[in-house]
Amino acid sequence: MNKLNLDKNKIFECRKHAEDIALDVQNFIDKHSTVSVERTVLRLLGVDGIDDFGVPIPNKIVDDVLKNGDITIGVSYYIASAIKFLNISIDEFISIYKKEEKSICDYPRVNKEEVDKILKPYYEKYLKRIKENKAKRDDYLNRFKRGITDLYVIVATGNIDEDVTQAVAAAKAGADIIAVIRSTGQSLLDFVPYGKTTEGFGGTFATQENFRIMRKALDKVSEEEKRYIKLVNYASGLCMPEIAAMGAIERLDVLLNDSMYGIIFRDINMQRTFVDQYFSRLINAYSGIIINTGEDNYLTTSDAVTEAHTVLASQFINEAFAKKAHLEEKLMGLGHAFEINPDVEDSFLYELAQAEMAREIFPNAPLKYMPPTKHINGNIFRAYQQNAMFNMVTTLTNQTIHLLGMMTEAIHTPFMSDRFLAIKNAKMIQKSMKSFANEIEFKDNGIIQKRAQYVLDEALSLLDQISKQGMFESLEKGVFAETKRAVDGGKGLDGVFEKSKNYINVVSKRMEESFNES
Amino acid sequence: MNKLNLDKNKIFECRKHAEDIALDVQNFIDKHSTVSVERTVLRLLGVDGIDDFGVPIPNKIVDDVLKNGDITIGVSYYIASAIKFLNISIDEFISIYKKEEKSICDYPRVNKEEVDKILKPYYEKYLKRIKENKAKRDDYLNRFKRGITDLYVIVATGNIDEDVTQAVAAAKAGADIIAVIRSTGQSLLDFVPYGKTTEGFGGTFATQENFRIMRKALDKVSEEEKRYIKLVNYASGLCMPEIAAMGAIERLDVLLNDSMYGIIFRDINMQRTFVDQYFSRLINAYSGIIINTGEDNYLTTSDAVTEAHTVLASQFINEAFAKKAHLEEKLMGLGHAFEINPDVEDSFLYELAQAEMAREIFPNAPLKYMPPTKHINGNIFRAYQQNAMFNMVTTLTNQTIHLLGMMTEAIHTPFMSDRFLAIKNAKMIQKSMKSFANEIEFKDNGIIQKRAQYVLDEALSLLDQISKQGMFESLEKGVFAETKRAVDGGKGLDGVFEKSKNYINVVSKRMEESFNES
Amino acid sequence: MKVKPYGDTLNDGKIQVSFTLPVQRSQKGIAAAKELAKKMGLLDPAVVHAEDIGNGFSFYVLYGSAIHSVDYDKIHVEEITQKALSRKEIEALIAKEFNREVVFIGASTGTDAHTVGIDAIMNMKGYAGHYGLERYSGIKAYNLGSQVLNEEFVKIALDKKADVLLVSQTVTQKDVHLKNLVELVELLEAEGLRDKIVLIAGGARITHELAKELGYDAGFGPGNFAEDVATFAINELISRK
Amino acid sequence: MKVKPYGDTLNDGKIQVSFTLPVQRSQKGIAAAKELAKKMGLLDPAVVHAEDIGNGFSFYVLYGSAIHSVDYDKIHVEEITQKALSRKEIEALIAKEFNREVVFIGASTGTDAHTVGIDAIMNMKGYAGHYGLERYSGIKAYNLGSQVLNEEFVKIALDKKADVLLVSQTVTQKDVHLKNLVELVELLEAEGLRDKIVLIAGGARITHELAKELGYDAGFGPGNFAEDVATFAINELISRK
Ligand code: B12
Ligand code: B12
Ligand SMILES: Cc1ncc(COP(=O)(O)O)c(C=O)c1O
Ligand SMILES: Cc1ncc(COP(=O)(O)O)c(C=O)c1O
Repeated sequence: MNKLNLDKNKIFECRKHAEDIALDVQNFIDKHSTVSVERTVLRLLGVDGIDDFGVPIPNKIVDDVLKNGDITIGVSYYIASAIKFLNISIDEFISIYKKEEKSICDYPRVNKEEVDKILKPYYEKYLKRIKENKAKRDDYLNRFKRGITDLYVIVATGNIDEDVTQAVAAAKAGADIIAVIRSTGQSLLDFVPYGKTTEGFGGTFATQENFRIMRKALDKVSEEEKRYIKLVNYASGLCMPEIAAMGAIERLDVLLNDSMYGIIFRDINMQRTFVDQYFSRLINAYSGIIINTGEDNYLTTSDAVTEAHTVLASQFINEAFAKKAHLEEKLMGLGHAFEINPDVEDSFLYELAQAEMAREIFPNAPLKYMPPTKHINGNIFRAYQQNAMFNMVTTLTNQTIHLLGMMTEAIHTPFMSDRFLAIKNAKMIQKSMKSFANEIEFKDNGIIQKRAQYVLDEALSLLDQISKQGMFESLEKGVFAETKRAVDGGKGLDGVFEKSKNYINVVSKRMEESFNES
Repeated sequence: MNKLNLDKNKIFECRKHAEDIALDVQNFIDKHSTVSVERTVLRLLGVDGIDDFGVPIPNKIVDDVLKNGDITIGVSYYIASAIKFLNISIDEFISIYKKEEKSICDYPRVNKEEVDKILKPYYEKYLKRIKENKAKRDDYLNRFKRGITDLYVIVATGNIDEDVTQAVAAAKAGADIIAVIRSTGQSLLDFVPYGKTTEGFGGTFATQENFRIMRKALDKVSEEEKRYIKLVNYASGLCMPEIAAMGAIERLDVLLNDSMYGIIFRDINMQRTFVDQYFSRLINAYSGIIINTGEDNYLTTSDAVTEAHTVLASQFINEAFAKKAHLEEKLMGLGHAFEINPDVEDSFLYELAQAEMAREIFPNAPLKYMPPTKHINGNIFRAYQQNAMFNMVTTLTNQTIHLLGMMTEAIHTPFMSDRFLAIKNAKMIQKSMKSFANEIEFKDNGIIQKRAQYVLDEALSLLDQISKQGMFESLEKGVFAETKRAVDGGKGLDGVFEKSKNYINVVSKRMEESFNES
Repeated sequence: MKVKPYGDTLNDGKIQVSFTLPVQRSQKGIAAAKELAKKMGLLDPAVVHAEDIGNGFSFYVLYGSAIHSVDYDKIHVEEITQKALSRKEIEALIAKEFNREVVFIGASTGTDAHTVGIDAIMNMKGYAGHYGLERYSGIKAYNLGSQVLNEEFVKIALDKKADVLLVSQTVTQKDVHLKNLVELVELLEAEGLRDKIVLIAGGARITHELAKELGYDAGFGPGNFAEDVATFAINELISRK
Repeated sequence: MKVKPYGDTLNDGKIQVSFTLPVQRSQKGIAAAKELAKKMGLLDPAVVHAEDIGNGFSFYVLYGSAIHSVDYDKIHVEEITQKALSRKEIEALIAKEFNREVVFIGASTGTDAHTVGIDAIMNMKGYAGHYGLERYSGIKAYNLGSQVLNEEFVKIALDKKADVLLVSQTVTQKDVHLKNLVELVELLEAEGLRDKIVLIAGGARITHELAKELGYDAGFGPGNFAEDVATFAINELISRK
């Protein structure tokens, strides 16, 4: 498809720059690990639950190693050594460990080869389960056909039971994807809350049990509606890989997973989250979970007309990061958004250009298209119209993951009726304009084509600049979202450490092998 | 402009058929006059006011002639004879006539030549005033520039003072045209109510005084807003030419003026209203008032997908009628509408095709484009979206007179806020999609082009059929709006009469001359 | 069971309100809007939008939590409970119970020019896939169209020996429909016709409840078709025998 | 002067309402919706739309005439009346009244990550054509960004000897903003700082009225810019001298 006359060479150059940028960061990543990476390893070995003080066991163990051992070799050593010495299973070990005062570091340490031999049965069990989940999802997707565009709505009551009620209603009303927004600030917690929760602010805590409850409910409606309802949650934050692991185990289908979002909008330390992101995306790749990236958010702090190119540049970079983590294109849910002020003359044409451009440059990616938010005000009728225009752009450009705008965007997290009306809005556009995309061509060198070409040019020179000065420095300069972040500022830096030469992460090792085999 | 690849020859043939149809009807018209035509003559001679029983003097005189004289020679004779004999002015005569029992037929009758000589000063006075109004309007239009599309809203409170309040608010909010909906059923009255009115149902009575009050208020805002606000009312009905005359005198800018609307939707006798329509449109032509035709209404009783061609056929016929009445193209506000059920797949494409087709076939006509009404329900949010889609079509096809849809269409006549939100809706589309029309081309032989071509073909064969069987018979068969009307059925037939050879209508004579001069 | 409006939590009472005030947009206008919402029983209402709409008027959108609730079990609705028969069933029933054609006369009365509604019920082609009464064997259906004055309507009812009268009213401003509907009842009573015929009203804003109040036997709003009307009318005629 | 909502006639009281009920769409549901509207003081409310929205819930749109009215003259609003000075005027005023830089510290506190609001007030480039405080000569502005815990905020206030504290709160679910705003006041009082500084809150849902209730000196919602805030703060500081 080439409605915009984009210059293939420029697109190629952009990719080239993005790869250089990602490679540079990857070199840093390969040398480091983080506390949450280590906790993730434990989780994929079957370590779960909390102690009497409510501390998650994975945190308890990793903190223990930080205090009494040498984390730079990886937590795998310690758990392997412990169960080898005690000659018991990991479950048995945990039940003792929970109560006892004894440190996990107090057992004679086994050597590198043994670590993997000892732990293999444990992680294989989980990897098997993840593969089964993947198979089950594929089976659903084969049994129930779906359209080009998935309608995506969020639930955010704070109470998982209420969330279920609303998610089911939304699914019945026609939603294809349900996202459970996290409680405000969870992304800053350096642990994952445990168990079912019914209290949250602006969202519901992401816990493995809550994942399970929602997945169960959605599987049920999926069968009823003969439509597989995908479940979304959020990985970005201080626990990226852990949530990726939990999502893999409970069969989430999509995870918001973007270190740059964490850096810019959550002030999370960049070193920490780049390292976390790699392992997190590796797990997503392994479990067939679509990632969603967050460059759309840039336009909430930057102007969508002048900074449009920063979104495209970021998409190229996120694509490159994703490739490094072995994600296939069909799992790359790159983000963009409809955020131009509607008072701007021909703004609709610019939106159309941007969306079509993204579609043509990333033809196989399940693009995540975000609705107008910044320029929505309390006039719910006006908002309903803006959302109709947004829905049109998707219908005209075949976006894949279409987040429905809410008429109450400027007011509150969605009411059930807001969501229902949003779905009806999208469906009316999809049906009444079904063939519109194939019916129209854009004028050569018209406003639309020129706009897309201009944005591509701008993105190219930005990528060029970033590749020259490096990602870390660029973020310090505030290239994205007009937000500056220091290399050693932000949250979570203390959880980053350099790997010693005999460091081992049994899980990532196994996963990387499996990708290199295939 | 040719985005649809329409066959010029077919368009030409349609026009040819329409002319034949109109010519046939015109032959009938030329032989006849009606009570309201005669009353109109009186009004343009300065006869106005009511008697003690509230009967308008024009009605009183014409009824008098019907009873005591020979109406077939025209009322001009009688008024001329009376003032000649009494040697007084028309005003003076009326003040006597109001009280006295004496019939206007009891004066020695002057001859044809004299009639015109006697009445000339009177009608010239009014024709002069009408010309002045025309000049004043032109002056406004030159002083204040306006866009391609005029936004049109209705007021319908029943109370002229309340109407003014709302009209002014609407003008300030951005409306370009204000229509004062008539009280339900006025079109069936065989007289025009007199004076200011503050009570009406579903609308406000069309009276000359109400016209004046609203025109005055709108001239005031026009100056304030530096935008000439056009005033609309409705002529169709049993008093078509009278209202045309009043509109000319009070400087209305647009009149809904369509005999077929009256026949089909008001069950007015076709002979009566065809005759009335001719004189009515002649007056409009003379006063530079745009007519609006009503074929859009067909789609409220017929299906907009299957009967779309009836609208186009009717537009051709109305164009032909208009030409006969000396209306220039720039005064032909032919009607069409956005009435396809939005649940129909690709309905938006069909609407686009229909609107673009009308635009291309009648390039110089100020097309009147009606909003969705039939498929609007009580869901005001849904309605607001449907109206946004309708607004898009106008922006994509440059319609001239754009009637704004109301989100409460299915509920009540517009509230002030409904109107405001409707204007904002249209303005957002106009601005954000400003250049969209020039930016896109329609695929050759795509759904849009094929649809337009199909509708044109259907219209052609319908016109062919009508021209063969004649207009009267066709209406009896119910070709439009699936509504059958008998040639001698409906309201007002008793007001029609055949002219005797020495019939005279001093006003139409003068007007026709002036057109034939130029 | 008590029910309350639902936003995103059971019994949160969330409600959306919008209205215009005859004042300029101002802090005072906003406060007035809030004040009104409180009087309506909304807890801490939020004025989420306030805008001038010209000529000294301003428009407000609010959200708030209603303190009110209704006892759902206590709610009683005047409803036509009998479920509609199919056309075939109705035709069979008529054949069985009457040895003649049942006469239905319908019109959109007064100044009302809306015929789509009454046509939907009566015309051959019907509406939304439901055939109209004209197509029913055993039913003689006269559709007089619109703008039929009550006097005329009653006259024709007498001439044609109507069993059932169908009155459509769409325009409701200034309650014209009420005046007009009541007038018909009075005329029929004057003629001593009222109890001889089944009198049915319908229209976009007509409810069974309202029709009953006005002295009609039944009322039908949107979503009703020929079957519904015929089922009611025929059963009513039978029960009156 | 008594004011009532306006539909198309003065004092017609017309109001639009919409809400969801936790029941299936049915005549009973519609009656319940009407019932609620009546309790809200709407005269003959009309349910103009009723639709199932899945899972046993239904959505209703109503119109009706409110019986309520408000006495417009009696309405009193907590308002910042002094009109805003221009940047130049403010800078002049500071130069005249203070022989030092006035210190403003701002942040989006608690878990709130919304910075656009506070940035609009503080950043150089400002918002909607209004420069932010960073650009004002005579003002030393520290913008701490978002997710700043109250403890940390107070600590920095002490270090930098703040004259004015600017707190932005955007997320209001479950009233997190109230808890968070009150907590700050308590901390400041504990530190004996409260009366030493001018304490100002702002955000999409913050009103001056609310801020006062919570123990702040002022509150600013949408449509306010650096000038408004600076004008208030500087005058407040002067009046306290
Ligand atoms: C079509 C239409 C017209 C057409 C009518 C053509 C015709 N021959 O019918 C035209 C263009 C002529 C027209 C004119 C006017 N209309 Co009109 N019109 C409408 C419209 C768009 C649709 C109505 C319709 O056809 N509905 C479809 C039918 C099938 O639904 P229904 O009538 O409810 O019928 C169903 C049930 O109610 C029931 N039913 C109905 N009647 C009966 C009778 C019996 C016995 C039974 C058992 C059942 C039954 O069965 C039907 C099937 O379920 C509505 C707006 C809307 N979207 O509703 C405005 C509307 C009804 N019109 C309105 C008005 C005011 C007018 C005008 C006065 C001026 C104007 N504003 O346009 C004029 C003059 C009309 C007059 N004097 O009566 C207002 C009425 C406001 C009010 N509540 O009072 C409306 C609501 C539009 C508006 N918001 O202004 N109109
Ligand atoms: C941009 C945005 C974001 C961005 C923020 C980026 C950033 N760095 O700021 C991102 C994408 C990160 C984001 C995330 C979330 N957001 Co957010 N977001 C918005 C959005 C779209 C616009 C807010 C905005 O920038 N307004 C523009 C500014 C200029 O307006 P303002 O803040 O009112 O500021 C003005 C005045 O209030 C005043 N002012 C503001 N602060 C101060 C302070 C002082 C001292 C003074 C004097 C004046 C003042 O001056 C400003 C200029 O006049 C709103 C929806 C909307 N359209 O309003 C949702 C919204 C605020 N977000 C919301 C939520 C819930 C979230 C999330 C929790 C999850 C989610 N649903 O997205 C997350 C996490 C946020 C968190 N933990 O705090 C909700 C809040 C609901 C509620 N009332 O509680 C909203 C309303 C959206 C919604 N309906 O769900 N969000
Ligand atoms: C990429 C990405 N991750 C995460 C989130 C949500 O993060 P949090 O849960 O911190 O609000 C978003 C929301 O916009 C996002 O875009
Ligand atoms: C051509 C035409 N004339 C007149 C009218 C209004 O007629 P009435 O005043 O009888 O409702 C309309 C309304 O749709 C119309 O389309």
